[in-house]
Amino acid sequence: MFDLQEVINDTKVRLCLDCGKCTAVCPVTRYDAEFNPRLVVQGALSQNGYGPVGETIWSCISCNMCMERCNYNVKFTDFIRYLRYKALVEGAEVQYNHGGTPQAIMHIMGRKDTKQNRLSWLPGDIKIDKHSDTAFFVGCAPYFDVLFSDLGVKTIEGTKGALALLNRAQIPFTLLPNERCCGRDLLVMGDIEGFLALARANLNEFKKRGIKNIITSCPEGYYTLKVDYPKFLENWDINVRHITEVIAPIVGTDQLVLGRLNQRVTYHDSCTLGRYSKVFDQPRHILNSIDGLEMVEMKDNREKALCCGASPWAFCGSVNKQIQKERLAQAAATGADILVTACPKCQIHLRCAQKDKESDDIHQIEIRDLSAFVAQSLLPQEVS
Amino acid sequence: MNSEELRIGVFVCDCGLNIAGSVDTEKVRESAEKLDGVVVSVRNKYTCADPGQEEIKRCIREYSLNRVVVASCTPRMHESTFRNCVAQAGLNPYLFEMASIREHCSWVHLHDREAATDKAKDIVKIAVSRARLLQPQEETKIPITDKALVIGGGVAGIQAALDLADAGHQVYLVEKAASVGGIMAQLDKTFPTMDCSICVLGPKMMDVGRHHQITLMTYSQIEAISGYVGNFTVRVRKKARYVDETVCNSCGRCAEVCPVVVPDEFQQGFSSRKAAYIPFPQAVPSSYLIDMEHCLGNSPITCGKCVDVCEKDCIDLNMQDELVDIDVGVIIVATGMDVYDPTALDEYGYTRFENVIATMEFERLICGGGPTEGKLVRPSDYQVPKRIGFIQCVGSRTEDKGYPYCSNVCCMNTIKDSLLINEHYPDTEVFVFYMDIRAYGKGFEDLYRRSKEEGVHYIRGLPGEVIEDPDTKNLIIRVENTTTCLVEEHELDMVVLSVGLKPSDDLKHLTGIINISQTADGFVMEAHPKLRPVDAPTPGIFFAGSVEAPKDIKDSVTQAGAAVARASILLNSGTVHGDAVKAVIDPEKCPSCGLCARVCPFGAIEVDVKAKTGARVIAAACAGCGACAAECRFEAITIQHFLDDQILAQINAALEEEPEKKIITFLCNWCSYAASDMAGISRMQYPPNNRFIRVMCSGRVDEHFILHAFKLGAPIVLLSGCHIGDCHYSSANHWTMKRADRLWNRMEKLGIRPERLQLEWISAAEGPRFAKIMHDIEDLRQKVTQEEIERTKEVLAVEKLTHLGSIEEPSVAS
Amino acid sequence: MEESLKCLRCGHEYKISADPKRKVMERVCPRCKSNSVRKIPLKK
Amino acid sequence: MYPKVLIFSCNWDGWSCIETATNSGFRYPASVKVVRVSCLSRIHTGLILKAFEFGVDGVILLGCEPGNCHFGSDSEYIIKEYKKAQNILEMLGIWKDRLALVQLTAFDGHQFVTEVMKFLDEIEQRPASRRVRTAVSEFA
Repeated sequence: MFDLQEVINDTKVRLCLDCGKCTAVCPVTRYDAEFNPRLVVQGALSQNGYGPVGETIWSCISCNMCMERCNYNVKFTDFIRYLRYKALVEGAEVQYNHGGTPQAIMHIMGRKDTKQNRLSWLPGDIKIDKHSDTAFFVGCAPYFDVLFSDLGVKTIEGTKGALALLNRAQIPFTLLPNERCCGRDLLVMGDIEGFLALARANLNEFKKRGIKNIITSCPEGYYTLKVDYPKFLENWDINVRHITEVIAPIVGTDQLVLGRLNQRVTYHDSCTLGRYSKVFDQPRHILNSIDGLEMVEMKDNREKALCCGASPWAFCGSVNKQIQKERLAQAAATGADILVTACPKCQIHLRCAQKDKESDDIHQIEIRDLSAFVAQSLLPQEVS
Repeated sequence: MNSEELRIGVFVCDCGLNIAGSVDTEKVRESAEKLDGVVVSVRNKYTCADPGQEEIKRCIREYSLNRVVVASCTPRMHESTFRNCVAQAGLNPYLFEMASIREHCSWVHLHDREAATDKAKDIVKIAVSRARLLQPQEETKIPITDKALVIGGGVAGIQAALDLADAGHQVYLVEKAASVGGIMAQLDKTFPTMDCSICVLGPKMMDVGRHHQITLMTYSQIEAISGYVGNFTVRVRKKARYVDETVCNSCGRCAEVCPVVVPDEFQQGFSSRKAAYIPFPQAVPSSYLIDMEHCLGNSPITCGKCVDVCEKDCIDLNMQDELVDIDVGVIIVATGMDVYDPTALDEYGYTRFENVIATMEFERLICGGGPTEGKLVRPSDYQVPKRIGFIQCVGSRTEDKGYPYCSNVCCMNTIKDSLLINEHYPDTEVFVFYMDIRAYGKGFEDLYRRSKEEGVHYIRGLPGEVIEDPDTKNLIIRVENTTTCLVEEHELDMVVLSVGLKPSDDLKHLTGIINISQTADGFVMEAHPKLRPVDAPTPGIFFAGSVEAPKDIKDSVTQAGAAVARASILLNSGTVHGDAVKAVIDPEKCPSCGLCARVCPFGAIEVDVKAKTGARVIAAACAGCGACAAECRFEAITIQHFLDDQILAQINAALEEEPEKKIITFLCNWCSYAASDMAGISRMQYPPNNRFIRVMCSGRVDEHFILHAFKLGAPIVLLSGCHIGDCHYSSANHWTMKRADRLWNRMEKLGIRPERLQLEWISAAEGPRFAKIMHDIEDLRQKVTQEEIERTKEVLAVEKLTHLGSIEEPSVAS
Repeated sequence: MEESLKCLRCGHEYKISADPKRKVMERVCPRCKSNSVRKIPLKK
Repeated sequence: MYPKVLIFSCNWDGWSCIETATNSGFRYPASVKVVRVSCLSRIHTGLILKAFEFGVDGVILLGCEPGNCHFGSDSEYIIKEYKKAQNILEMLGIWKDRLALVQLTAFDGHQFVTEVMKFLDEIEQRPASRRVRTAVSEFA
C-alpha cells in the first residue's frame, strides 16, 4: 500500500531541522511530556526508517499545529498516519473509545451492498432538487446524534441549518440517500483499507448521480473530500466547497439576508476547517453580518486555535480532557454566552468534557453549531 | 575563398599503436585520398611530433593546400597545436579541421578492427566535408574605456573603489543613501575581533571621499546602462539634497532651527532627527541634506529658517535632480543585502510586543553612538533587561516564512552581542536559542567558546511562540531543549530576533536595467560558482560583497579585492579579445522580430522591434554559443566557424552510406564532448554506430539539423550538452530543452515517434555514463524499423524543415 | 499546477508539481535516470 | 442453510434456558452461536455492531426478565444500548429486527428455542449480510 521511501519523500520528514518548534507548540506535549513530535519522527527515521516506534504515535490528535510552525512544512500528521498504518498491519492493539461503535459503523458503511436509511431526520419544508448536479454531503451527523444521545448533542441541527440557508439563498442541491462517512477517522487511524472502501463507495454514489459539485457543513468531510480523495482516487473530479464558502460571499446581499441575534459569541476554529483548509474569514464574516451579534476571539484563534482535544474516536484520555478543559476555559475567558463551531466532532468532544463528573472547574458555556446558529437568525420568509 | 579551387590535405595519425592498434590507418588514408577536394593524404606515426608537423607544413607549401584535416586525437588535445602549425605555414588557422579517430574510435572499439576502420573512414569523411566549407576568420579586438563604475557604497563598494583607484583607474562610486558606509556603519562591534565597526570603517569612508581618482556620487541611483564590456554608458540620477555638499561644512545650524522632527532611520527609529539633517556624525560626504518629504516647504513664507541661518548659504530649496552620463569600461556591482523583516513570523510577536526587537535595533541600543549612548535598555520601560534571549534563524533556513538559505553571519553576530552584554552588564543572563551554531570562520570558534565560558546559556531549540505578560511586559517562551528532549519555559525581559539577510530590493531595480540574473535564492548569479565567482555571466560586470550571497565584513572586503583584480585584467589590457566564433546577422533577412535577443544569455543582441531596423550583434559581448542562430526563423543569423552549411554537410557525410545503421549525436564542446573523450581515454567500449558532430553549445543545434538527419534516414538523433546549471553559456541549454520539447511535439504531429530524438545532459566527468548511453541508444536504434525510416523520409520530403515559431520564455530570467 | 512527463527512454510516465516561478530544473526520469524526458502538452 | 445468529447470553437465567433446552433435547440450528457474559449490562452497541461487522445475520440479547437480574440491575442499561443499536442498525439499512432482546424466566428451554426459531424465520426474509472484509476487497 505504501512505500516507506515514498512516504518519507512526500512527508518531507528528512528535512526536519531538529528545531523543536513542533514540540514547543504541541498541545499534547503540554500535558504529556512523553509525547514529542520531533522524537517520533527522528525515532522512526533512524535505522533507515525502520527505527523504533513507541506507543506515543497513538497520542497525536492530528491538530496540525506542528506543521503550522514547521520551517520546512514537514507533514508530521501524514507521517504519523503512515506509522499507524504500519503498526496496524503489524497487529497493533488499538484502544477505541465508545466501544468501537464508530469504527464498526464506518466498516459496515464501507460495504458495497450497504443500503442506508439515513434521511429520516429530513424536515418536510426543505426543498430538494433531485436533478441538481450539486449534492449536499450530510456526513455522520445522523449517527452522531444517536451515538451520543446521552451527551445531548444535536449535530443534525447544523445540517438542517445549512440546508435552510441554502434554500433561503435559492441554491439548488440534492441529497444522497446512501452517501457514506467520508472515512477521515479511519484514515487518521491508519486504517487505509477501511478508508478506501468508504471513499470508493462515495465516489460510486456521486458518479451514479452525475454529481459535479459538493457542498458540506462538516469540516472533516470537507477536507477529506477536497484534499484526501483526489490523492487516493484516480478519477476524482468533483469540486468541493464548505457551506461557509458558499454563504459568506452572499450574506448581506438580497440573496441572503440574516436577521438579528443579541448575543455574544466566540468562534472555535476546528482544525480541519482552520489550520488544514485555511477557512478562517468566511465563518467570522458570516457571524459578523448578524445584527446585534458581538464576536469575541479566544486567546488562541485562527492558525493558533487550540484543538478540541480529540480526533479519531480512539485513545481519548486525561490528556485530551486537559486540552478540552483549556479550550473551554479560553472560551469562558472571552465572556461569550455561546461557543460556535462548524464541526460536529468539536461539539461532541467539548460537550463530553463538560459532562465530566470528576472535575468541577469545567466551564459550562453553551455550544452551538455554526450553521444551526446562523439559520436561527433567518427571518420568517415573507410570502410573495 | 569558396570560388578558388579546394586543395585539402589529410594527415592520418597512427599515434603509435593507439590508433593503428585497432584501426587500419592505411585503409583510412586511402579512402581519404578519394574524397572530393583532397589532393594529398599522408599517414604518420606521430603527427603531433615535430616530423609530423614539418610534413604538414611541407605539404601545404608543396601542394599549396588551402585546407588541412588531421585525423588523430581529440581537438581538445591538439587543435591549438595544429592551428599554430598551419599558421606557421601561412594558412589561416581556422582553415584547419580535426578528426578524432582515437577517443571517438580506436580506443572505444578495441576489439572490432573492421568496424573501427569503417567508422574512422566515416569520421575523416565528415571532417573533410566540413573542411571544404571552412572560411578564414579573424579574432576581434575592442578598445576599453579605462574607467570603472562601482554601484553601492557599503564596505565592499568602498574597498573596491579604493583598490581600483589606487591601481590608477578612474572610479565612479554611486551610493543610493546620502552617505557611504552601508550596514557596517550601523553596527557596534565586529566579530570575531570585537573592534569598533565605525572606527575601522570611518577612515576608509573618508579616503573614498577625498581620493582624487574617485568621483563619489551619493544620494544617487542608476537610471540606465547601455553598451557592453569595455564601453558601458551609464546614466546616474543625482537626487537633489537641497544642500551643496561641496560647500556645506556641517555646522549644523540648519538642523538647530529646523522645526520638523521625524524618526531617525539610522538609529532604527529609537531617536529623532530634523528634516534638515546629517545621516550620522561620521557621514561622508560630511554634509547635511534636506528631507523634502517632511520639510515644511521650499518657500520662505512657509518656513525657510534653515536658508536664513546657513552662513555658507549652500542650501537651495529649489534644487533639482540632476542626470549625469558617464562612460566606463567595467562595472562592479556591490549593492549589498537587506535585513529580513520578522513581521511575517507572527508567533514571535515582533509587531505586537514592545520588548521583542531585531538585530539592527539591538546594534544601535548597545552602541556608544546610539540613541542611549550605549546604555542597553528595553523599549517598554527603559530599564536594563536582566534576562535577554536571542532567537536564531529568524527568516533563515525556512521554506515560506523567510528564506531557505543560511544567512552566514547571524550566529557569529549573536555570539558577539552576547559578549558585549556580558562586558557591559556582567549580571545579565543571556540565552541563545538555536538549531546549529555555525562558527566556521577564522577565530569564530574561539569567540563561541569564550561566550560559553562566560556563562551564556546556549539552548538547542527554537521557541514555538513568544507570549507577553501584559502587566510586566516580560516575555514567556516555550521551547523544546532538543538535547534533553524536554520542553522548557523561560521568562525574559527582552527578546532579540537574530534576523537573516535577504537580497536587496535595489537588486530587482538593477536587474531591470543591466543584464545580470538572480539565482533561486534571489542573489546574483555568477559566471561560474567555483571558477568565476566574482564575474557576472555578462563580460565586464563583476560582483563584490553581499549582493552575491550573505557575507560578513571580511569576506565582502576579500571579494571586493577579487572583483578589482578581475576588473583590472580588462582595464590594464586596454582591449578585449573576442573569439572568432561569433554570431553575424544579415540585415537583409532580419525582420527585427527580437527572438534572438530574447534567447541570448549575454544581452549581446540589440534590436528595436518597433523601428524594425534589424537586430545587431555586439561582437564584444557575444560568446558564440549560437542559441540565437538556432532560434532565428529567417536564417538571418550565421555563427562564424559553425555555419549551418558546415553542420549540414557533416550530417550528409555521416548518413551517405547505410544511414539506417547510424546514430547522429550532437556533442557540446564543453561537457558532453569532454565526456566522450573521457570514455575514450578510459577505453570504455561501446557500439560503433554513432557519428559525432561537435558544436560549441547544445543551444546551437537548430531543429532543422535534426529533421534533416531524419530526412536522410537517420534512425536516432541524440542531442547532448552540459547539465542544466553547468552550461558554459549560462542558460543557453535551457533553450535546448525547450526546443527538444517543441520538436517532440512536432514529430508527434508529423507521425514520427518522439522516442527517435533523445536528449542527455552529460558532464565532463561522466565518461562511464556516456558509454552507457551509447549502448542504450544503440538498443533504441535497433528497434527502429526500415519501414518506419522510409515513412519518415516521405513525410519530411514534403515538410518545410525550418522551425515553427518561437518557444516560450524559460521560467528563469536568463 | 502539475506537469505530466514521459521518459522517451524507458516509457515511464509521471507527474511533478511545476512552479512557474521556480528556476528551470533538469528533468531526470526517476526510473531510468535518462534526461530524454518529454513534457506532455496539455490536451486542449 | 440457516442464517448466522449470535446470542449474547447472560450467565444466569439466560444461560439456564440454553442449558435446559440442550438437556431436554430441544433442537436449534448449528448456525446459532452463543457468547456467554456475566450480565447483559456487559454488552454495548459497539459489541453488537462488531458482530454485524463480522457478518452475522442477526444478534439476540438473551437475559433475565426485568427484576430478576442476578445483580439487581433492572436491565435499564441493556435496554438503552438495545435501542441505540437498533436505531443505528435501522440507519445502516440492516433493519432493527435483526437485533432482538429476549428476557426469559430461568430454565424455560422451550420458550428459548421458540424465540430463536421465530427470530430465524423473521430474518430469513432478509438477504444475508456479507462480511465487511470481503465487501471491501470486492470494491478494491
